[in-house]
Amino acid sequence: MDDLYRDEILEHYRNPHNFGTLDEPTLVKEGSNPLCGDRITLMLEINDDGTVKDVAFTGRGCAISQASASMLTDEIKGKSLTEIATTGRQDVLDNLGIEISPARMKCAMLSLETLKSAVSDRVAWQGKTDEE
Amino acid sequence: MDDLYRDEILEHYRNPHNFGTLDEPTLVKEGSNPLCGDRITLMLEINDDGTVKDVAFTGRGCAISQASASMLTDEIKGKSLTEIATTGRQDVLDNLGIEISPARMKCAMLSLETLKSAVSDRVAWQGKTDEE
Amino acid sequence: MAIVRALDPVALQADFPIFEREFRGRRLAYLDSAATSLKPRVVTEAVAGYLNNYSANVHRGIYQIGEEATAAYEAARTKIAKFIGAKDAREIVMVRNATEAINLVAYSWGRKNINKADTIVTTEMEHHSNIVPWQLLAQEKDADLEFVSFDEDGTLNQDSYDVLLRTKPKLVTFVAVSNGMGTINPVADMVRRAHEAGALVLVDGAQAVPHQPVNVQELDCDFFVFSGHKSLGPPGSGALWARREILEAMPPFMGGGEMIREVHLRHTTFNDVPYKFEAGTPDISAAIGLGAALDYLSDLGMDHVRAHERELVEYALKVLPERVKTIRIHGPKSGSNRAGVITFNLADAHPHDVATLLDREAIAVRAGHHCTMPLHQRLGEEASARASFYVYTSHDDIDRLAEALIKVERLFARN
Amino acid sequence: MAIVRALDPVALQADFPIFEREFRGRRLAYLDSAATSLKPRVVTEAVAGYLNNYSANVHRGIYQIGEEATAAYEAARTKIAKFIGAKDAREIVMVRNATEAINLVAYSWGRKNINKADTIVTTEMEHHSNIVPWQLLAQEKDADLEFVSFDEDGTLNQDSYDVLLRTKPKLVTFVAVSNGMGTINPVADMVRRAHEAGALVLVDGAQAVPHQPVNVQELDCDFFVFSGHKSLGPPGSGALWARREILEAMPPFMGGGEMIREVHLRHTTFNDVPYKFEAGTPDISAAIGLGAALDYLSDLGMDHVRAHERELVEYALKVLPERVKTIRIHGPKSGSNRAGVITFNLADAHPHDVATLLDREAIAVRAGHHCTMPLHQRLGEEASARASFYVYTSHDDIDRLAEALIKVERLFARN
Ligand SMILES: Cc1ncc(COP(=O)(O)O)c(C=O)c1O
Ligand SMILES: Cc1ncc(COP(=O)(O)O)c(C=O)c1O
Repeated sequence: MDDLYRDEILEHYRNPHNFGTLDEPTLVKEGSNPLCGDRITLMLEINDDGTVKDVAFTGRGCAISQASASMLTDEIKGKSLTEIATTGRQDVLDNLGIEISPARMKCAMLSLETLKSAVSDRVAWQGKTDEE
Repeated sequence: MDDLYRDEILEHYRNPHNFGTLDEPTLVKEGSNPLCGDRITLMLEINDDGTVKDVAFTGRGCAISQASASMLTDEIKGKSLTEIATTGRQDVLDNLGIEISPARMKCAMLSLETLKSAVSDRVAWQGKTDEE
Repeated sequence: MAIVRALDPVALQADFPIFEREFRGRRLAYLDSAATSLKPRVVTEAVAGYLNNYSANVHRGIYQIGEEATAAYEAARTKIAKFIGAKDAREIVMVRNATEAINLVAYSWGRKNINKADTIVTTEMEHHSNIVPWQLLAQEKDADLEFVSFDEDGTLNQDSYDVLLRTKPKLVTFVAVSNGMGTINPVADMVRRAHEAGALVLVDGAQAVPHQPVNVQELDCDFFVFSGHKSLGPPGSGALWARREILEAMPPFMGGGEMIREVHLRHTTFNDVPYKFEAGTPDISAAIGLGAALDYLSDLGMDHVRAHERELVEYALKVLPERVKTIRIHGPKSGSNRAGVITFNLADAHPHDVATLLDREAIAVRAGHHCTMPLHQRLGEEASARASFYVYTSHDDIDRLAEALIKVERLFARN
Repeated sequence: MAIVRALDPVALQADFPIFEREFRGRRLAYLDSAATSLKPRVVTEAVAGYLNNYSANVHRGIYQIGEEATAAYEAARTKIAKFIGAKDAREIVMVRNATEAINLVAYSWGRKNINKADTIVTTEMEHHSNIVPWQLLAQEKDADLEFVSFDEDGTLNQDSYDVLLRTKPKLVTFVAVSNGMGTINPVADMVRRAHEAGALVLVDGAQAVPHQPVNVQELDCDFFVFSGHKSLGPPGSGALWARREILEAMPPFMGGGEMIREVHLRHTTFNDVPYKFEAGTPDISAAIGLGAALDYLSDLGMDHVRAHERELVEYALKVLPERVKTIRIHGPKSGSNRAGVITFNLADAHPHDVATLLDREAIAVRAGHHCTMPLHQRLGEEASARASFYVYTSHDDIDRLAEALIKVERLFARN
């Protein structure tokens, strides 16, 4: 049993990076996993040049969802929204570096999917202002 | 195959007894078999003493339903409604004298059930007049 | 025979355990496949495999057999999607049978979209399952239900269809293939005209999916339904297909587990399609069995299945009237627009008696109205007998049928 | 052990083929029977027997395998009736699962009898399947849906129930046994009080039928539902029971074949109960499998099943807190009113992680909300882990669970 969850995962779970809220978020997005009840709230502060100035998340969940949120939020800091758009499921799995069974995939991907939908809201909204 | 339907059954089927209508029926009852669409209309003329003066039936159906109606109507002539009430499924099967599979039971019993419900209508109706 | 058949029914019989049984000393001539098909060994094995080795519930178990069950169940969904040419497995709602699928559409889409004085068009050759749900809906909504008639040759009267389309129906629905007469309807053409008239179209594919290639995208219909048990699969399996955007706009039908996103005392949000329409524990074993059945059919090739049945029905249309003097066969006169279904009456023997006497010869045919009372009313028959074919049906079965019918005729002859 | 158990789970394991499989070198400790049960060999054989040897449709075939299929299907109905103490097999409607049974009542009885401002009473410990259908109905009819709360000890608050009964609800519905906490509710007493208040009562017996003796006439309820797949039967089987006169007064739910008497273009008359509610080809194989499952359970004796599970849950309630330091077990503290269900949280490990890690030890438990989100809201937990027992569950399974949980605790300890 002990070999499944690497120490790094447990470390992120116990002390998640970027856990908390932002005072002036540009984007706030909630995500949830209907099958198990996991939830996450993601906040992003975006620079004028479209790069991520700061990011934070709250929410309860399992080690896998917490660790992946912790690692993902670390990784996107300073990146542009376009770069974020190219982040894929494999990146999340690489971060975790452990075997994720199909039933746990939703746990692993919750933060990524919430991030993606935050970014696409933003892009849709920008598209709209551009047109108007 | 030939041993299943006795000649007598086929004879009743080809030339059913009491097939037709009555001019002055005391009771008229329709019956149908929802699974296969067989129908029968049964007419009874009842004497004042409660015995069957005449009986007739119409309707299309298979050899088993036609033969059992033909035999049953023969049998009840002159009988009282009380005697008729005691006629049972076994009597019908005895009349037919052949093996009836469960799926064909409804065919065999259609005339009996129509008769029974005609008689119980009559009894209910008489009961009612008595009370009134 | 000169015709080259890619499909050898006698060889295939080895795949169906029931042919190992003896009935009055003979192999069963099963001529009731339109009611339900026999099952090849692989289907039973798939069902038994689930029940014996990984009988977990789906979608929620974080353990090995739960994941195995979910994977097998979702693989069945993907196989169904592929088999009927759906774009996306998420357009497949698993149901018990075609009947449930039609009722699902009537309750969910229908109660939302059909209003007072709206028209629904169906046909006089439908199975009761594609009549009664619309009668119930029309009654509830005070809507009109109209019926396309059919002609002497068993084909839908296309003029009557055009007249009804001019009433601008909201929904048009018809069988792809009639279980009552074997008629193969010109589905794609009828869908096109219904769309031009502004209607959505539901196609009842219960007799199409088992017997011919089907591609819902080519048919271009909006809803499509079928039953697994007529397609070599177990009872309890079947599917509703609908375009994704239509499914997404539909309110839920049954409420319960699996179809929800979040349940609160005062409000509930629903899951994505298709799960929104799959309340409660699904029939996992039947779905897995249907997947195996569709694999089996795909291996045979649906073109070959259709060619085989066309050849059989042409043979039957030829030999039965030649040999059985008093037979009246209903429906299309040619194999080109007729599936492997022969519905008939003998002059002097009632269909029930025909079926009983054929059973004595180990021949199984259906007798009655085959859940198509309006069709029979139109034919002017209270009941009929029906012989229907499938991949395991051989010429020998039809020959046995002909011989037995001759005996029945002889017995019943009014001499 | 000193306690005499009439039921030997380790011996029974030989009847369940899944225990012949190895999972990471070990026998499966299947602790998710509340989600669905494992299946004994006799059930698979009954299903396979139908599929292989007499796979005909029911109720209409005038030939040998049609009669065999009908007899087996109707025998299953009779077995169900007997198993739950119904007066008459005609009071048993065959459905896919408990969820469909509840929806059937909501759509048919509910839409006819529930009007604006009427009240329906349910509870906060219900499965989503006994909440969402009533939410949908209440929304459609503008009726009220009220919830009986439950207390710290996992039992329904009977004062809250009495208060709600004073609103004169038309329908009261509750679980006989909670799948979320194992609570065994005082059904007969609650039914009596509901009747005094003038309500009809639907009992969700999904977790009662598999695990304890049930007699609907003694409970005196009006509707009773359960699923076959939790009772050793295949998925796709289950039943609605209702008093005959109630069933007879109910309008049809789904329309189609089998449920009709006569179909005409402009009107239709319906079949007798229970067939009026069984539209389309039923799940024949699942029903037959359920019949075999109930035979198996009857042979064991439901008293013995309950005694076995009570003994197990008492053992678990004792040893788990002793050995697993950070465990919080929800629900009743005693085996007297608790079924074989242990729902719990560990202080530092999330239930998903618990389930994943247990799976590595070949122990299957459920993690999540178990389709009881309102119950979990009340417990103040987003999710929980659940170990649930059945006839094949042994002390060894619980010991393995305890040991594995200790390992999980050790791994997750915040040191
Ligand atoms: C108490 C209770 N009610 C209803 C259900 C729903 O059962 P099914 O999914 O078989 O319809 C369940 C199953 O989890 C249950 O435990
Ligand atoms: C054309 C057609 N539609 C619908 C049905 C109903 O199928 P099921 O009973 O599987 O729901 C049938 C089956 O007889 C059929 O032939």
